[in-house]
Amino acid sequence: MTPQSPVLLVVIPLIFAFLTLPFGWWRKGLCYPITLVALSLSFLASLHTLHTVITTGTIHYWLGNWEPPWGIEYVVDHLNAFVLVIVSFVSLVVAIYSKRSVEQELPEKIVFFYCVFLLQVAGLLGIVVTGDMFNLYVFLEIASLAGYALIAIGEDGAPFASFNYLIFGTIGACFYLLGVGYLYVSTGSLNMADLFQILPDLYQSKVVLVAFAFFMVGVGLKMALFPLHVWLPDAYTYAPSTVSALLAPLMTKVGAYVMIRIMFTVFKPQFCIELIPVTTILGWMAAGAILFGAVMALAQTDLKRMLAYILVSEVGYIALGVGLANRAGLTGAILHILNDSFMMLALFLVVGAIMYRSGKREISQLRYLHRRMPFTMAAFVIAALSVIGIPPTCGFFSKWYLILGAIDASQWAFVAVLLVSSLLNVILFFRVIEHAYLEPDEEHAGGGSELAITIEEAPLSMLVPILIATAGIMVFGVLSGKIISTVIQFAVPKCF
Amino acid sequence: MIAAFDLVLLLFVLICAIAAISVKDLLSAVIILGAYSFFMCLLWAEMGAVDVAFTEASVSAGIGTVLFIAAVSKTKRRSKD
Amino acid sequence: MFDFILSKYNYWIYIILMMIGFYAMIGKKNLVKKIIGINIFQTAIILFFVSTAAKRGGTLPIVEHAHGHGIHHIHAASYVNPLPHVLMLTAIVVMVSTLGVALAIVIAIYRRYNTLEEDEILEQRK
Amino acid sequence: METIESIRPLLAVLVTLIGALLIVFTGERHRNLREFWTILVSVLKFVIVISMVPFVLEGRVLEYTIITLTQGVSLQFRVDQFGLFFGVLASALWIATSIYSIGYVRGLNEHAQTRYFFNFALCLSATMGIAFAGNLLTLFIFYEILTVSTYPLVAHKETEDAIMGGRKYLAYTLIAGVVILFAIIFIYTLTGTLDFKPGGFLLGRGQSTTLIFLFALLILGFGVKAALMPMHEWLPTAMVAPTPVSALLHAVAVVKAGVFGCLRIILYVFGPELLHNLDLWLILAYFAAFTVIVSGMYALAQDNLKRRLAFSTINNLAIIVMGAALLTPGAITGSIFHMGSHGFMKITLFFVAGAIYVKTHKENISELDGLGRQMPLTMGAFTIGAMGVAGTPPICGFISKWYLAMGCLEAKQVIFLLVLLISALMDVAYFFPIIYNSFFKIPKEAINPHLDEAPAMMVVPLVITAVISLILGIFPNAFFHFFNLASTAAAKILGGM
Repeated sequence: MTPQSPVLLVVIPLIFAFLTLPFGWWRKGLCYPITLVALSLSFLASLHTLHTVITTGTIHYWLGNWEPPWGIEYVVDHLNAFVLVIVSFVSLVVAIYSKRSVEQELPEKIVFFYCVFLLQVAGLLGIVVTGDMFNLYVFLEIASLAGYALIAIGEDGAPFASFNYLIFGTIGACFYLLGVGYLYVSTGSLNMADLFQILPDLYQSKVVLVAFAFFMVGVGLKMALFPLHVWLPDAYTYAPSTVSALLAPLMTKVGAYVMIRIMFTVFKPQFCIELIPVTTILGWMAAGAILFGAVMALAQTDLKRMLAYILVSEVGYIALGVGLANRAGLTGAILHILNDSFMMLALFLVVGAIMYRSGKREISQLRYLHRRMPFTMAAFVIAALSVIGIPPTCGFFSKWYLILGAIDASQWAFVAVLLVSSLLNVILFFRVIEHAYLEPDEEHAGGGSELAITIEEAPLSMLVPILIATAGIMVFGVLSGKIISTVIQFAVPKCF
Repeated sequence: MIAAFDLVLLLFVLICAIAAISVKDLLSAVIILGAYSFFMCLLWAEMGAVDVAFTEASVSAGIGTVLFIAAVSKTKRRSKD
Repeated sequence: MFDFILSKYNYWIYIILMMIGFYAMIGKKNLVKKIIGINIFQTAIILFFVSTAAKRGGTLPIVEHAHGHGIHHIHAASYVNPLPHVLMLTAIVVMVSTLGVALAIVIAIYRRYNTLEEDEILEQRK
Repeated sequence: METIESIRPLLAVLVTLIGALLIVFTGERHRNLREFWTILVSVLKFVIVISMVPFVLEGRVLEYTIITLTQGVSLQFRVDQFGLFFGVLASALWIATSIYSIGYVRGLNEHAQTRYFFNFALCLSATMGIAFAGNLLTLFIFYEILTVSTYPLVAHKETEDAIMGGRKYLAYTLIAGVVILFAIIFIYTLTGTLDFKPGGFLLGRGQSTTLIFLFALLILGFGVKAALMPMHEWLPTAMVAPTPVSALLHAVAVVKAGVFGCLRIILYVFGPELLHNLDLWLILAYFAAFTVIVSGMYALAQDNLKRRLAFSTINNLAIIVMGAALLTPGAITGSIFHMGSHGFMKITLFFVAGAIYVKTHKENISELDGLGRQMPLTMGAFTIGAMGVAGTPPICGFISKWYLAMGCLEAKQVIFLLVLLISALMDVAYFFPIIYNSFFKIPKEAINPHLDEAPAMMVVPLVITAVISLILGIFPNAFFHFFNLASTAAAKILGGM
């Protein structure tokens, strides 16, 4: 008997999304608990899925009991089970956080917000769980459409930023769809496992090559891989804080997941490495992303915008790991999907909390913040250290594997990029930390006089998620070896 | 599939597409887009995809045009390009 | 050569349509025009899918007298492939949803900037 | 070599970590309770560390593995003689420093005291981790924690200078961290292991050019904290920190961690045999000797007392590295022992500088005339420390320098003996005027002729450290078997040869 959890974890948020409408119409306050229930159930289902995968191996779930390759199949192996748990957990944490922030920023749109929020999560989970190329497109569009809508309800610049995102996102999705079409024309199948079997005979075919190119461009647009990232900074800067906290950790990571899935389990690694030098190109693009993101982030004065550029650079790390195309590199990439989700989660949650309390997010306006919001700022520091890559936070360990992979592959340029980016991140974050912590005012230099600044910590429903995310950063750092030996080493495609 | 009919329809589709993006009046552009969708679904019906044609006719040419007209009427009709 | 081009005419048209849509999405300044571009782009892809399914002399994929008249010989070759059609039904729905969201965003933009021209909006945001 | 599973090293690290948390949550409102935590934790830690001494002296190794970090490398503590030596040194001096700190911050009514004590505790936790780390990765993890947790201490005053000092410190140490990380990963790809082994584990792995390259990277990386000469610039700048921090930075935690790292690299990663094969030892020794001479000359030129002490520190650290690079039993024993003796002597000197600052707000050497009459205890301690650093018997500095000199002869490198002697002369040259002026010179302006010492919380620690450095000079094995630890460590390293 196959467990039902793979399908449940998508269906639950989907059903609850529509439940929020009537219940929200009746009582606005009900939306929040409904969302929490849905996401908790979904999280439990994903945990169960991961557990089943670890104990019994890959799950094949036939939707409506239609046998693949005719029916849609949900295949959950170690890789997607891992990403599923991340997605469902991060969205649960963001949902807990959302209450106060949404009440403040979007008081009239609460019902709408939670409905679309759940749709978004359902879409993201669906992308990860499915084993069918076209089904993936549908979920990709569900997630993206929800994303456009969520971003558009943000502050002043949001609709326009969201519109730009929509244009680029649609191009990406259309390219992906074209890729599916070309692949279907040449193979007659849409099932990933099936394609994996059929495709090797057709690697010389131009149609397959074109399909692959379309996939890479489409997914690259969705995951905001440099130079296809142009929509990202605006969109994530102007989105409501909760939305950026949901999309920044997840949307790009799910995109990265799709890339890994297509490159290595739909196509064979040999195809991407030997037949056409995709991985090399990807590696260079990623190196560009890392440096470009960091340098652009240096030029920003707005904290949230700076984080958005850092996200561009973080996506580069994952892509670099994939581009290295060896075991250590991929381990690093997959580990970074986890680590970066939590780092970005923590950072964007912190920015949201700061904006909730003070309405400010210019870096120069952060003075005295460590006295007003000591816990929030402590969380920020830990997340920052993790992005920089200071052990024992989790960011260090993904860097460890990435550098290991780069040395294994003798790609010295990439090693240099990884190392230099660490230093750039130091400048980036210590600029903020200096502003928030140090007070070079005369009355403080050596004197004991304390300004009358009272603690105005973020409300508990925001602080707890922040602390959870921060704890995650520390715990995953220490446990990284364990995570790799139980999950990730099986998630890395077999042939490495 | 009748090649001549096919070609004529494709030609219409092409003309409508070009017209839709070059007309300066947005309402006209939207109406032309409706026509484009309609020709498109004729083409599909002729190619054997009757179900797609029906959906296109009702959803895209129908609802889509309505949505467009609603949006245009709430905003501006004139466009600079 | 000419035969080759002619025999694949709907693929050529689909590529031309796609380019028209793409141009409108990127090149046009008016936001509604951009959305029209999206629409054309997506229908072009649907045209491509439908064309892959179509066959000369193929008929609708409905098996006649399937019930009660014994076993018929079903010549798969004489039907058009129904699977792309099914996929495209979903794609059309996705297309219209995108359209809806995009138009809603455009209305929100109009409320804020009182214009639909991209250059004027960028001018105002400075 | 017998290995015992023991949780003690972990406890030694954790106790300060918990202490740090207690300090934060107690906060500014209950100052006495907060300070009580500091003292309690420092004493507890010392007890835990000392309790490991008997096992280690018997030649056993205490080991505790927390978790596997990556294939073949664990987050692992392994306490051997060398590590324990450093651990004992740091934990013993922390008690003195924390008592002194309390006197200092209260005497000056410093701001942000909670942050100060929190970071102090964090630093010590990291130092302990460095001391007991069983492999390079564990060492590196704690090394980086140390870097980051020291930053707020350097920038503590929050003046423009302090912030610049903090930035400079971060820039130097984090760049070094990146270099080290690269080298560590490279070594990992070569060998698949990172566990320290007396006598080194790299022998026979990789090409010699690669190894030379790696050695250079690692020494450059760890050399930043050890303030070897072209990379020393951050140390004098970091003197803007409060004096107990300088004491901690320059006598115990940070710079010693750098030296400790260098020695681990030289003796436990590369090992004497490999260094001999690659002819790297002589280059390193010359490199260090250069620092010894140049830093001594810099020290002579300083008028600010703390800056002069900083250059003296650079000088002594280079001597330690030079000794280790000579790779003879005497030199290694001497250099390890010098880590300890220099720690006690230099912390005394910094304590004195702080006491003078708290009492008189004087920072420059030219202003110290006649101070000996006002603060005889303080200046007496300074005399002991300064003479010790110069290598006068019967203070502990003499013993380490004696062994270092023996080591130079064993290695048949008389030039380094000369370097040692010159540096001793320079020590005398830059310390003696201070001592002479403070006791015998008649001050230009009237000075308080009465006894007027700094608060007891400050004077007691500095007297104690001075006395200990005296006792260690007479009985090198007193208290914690320092000398035995150093000499057995040296024997074990060379036993691998």
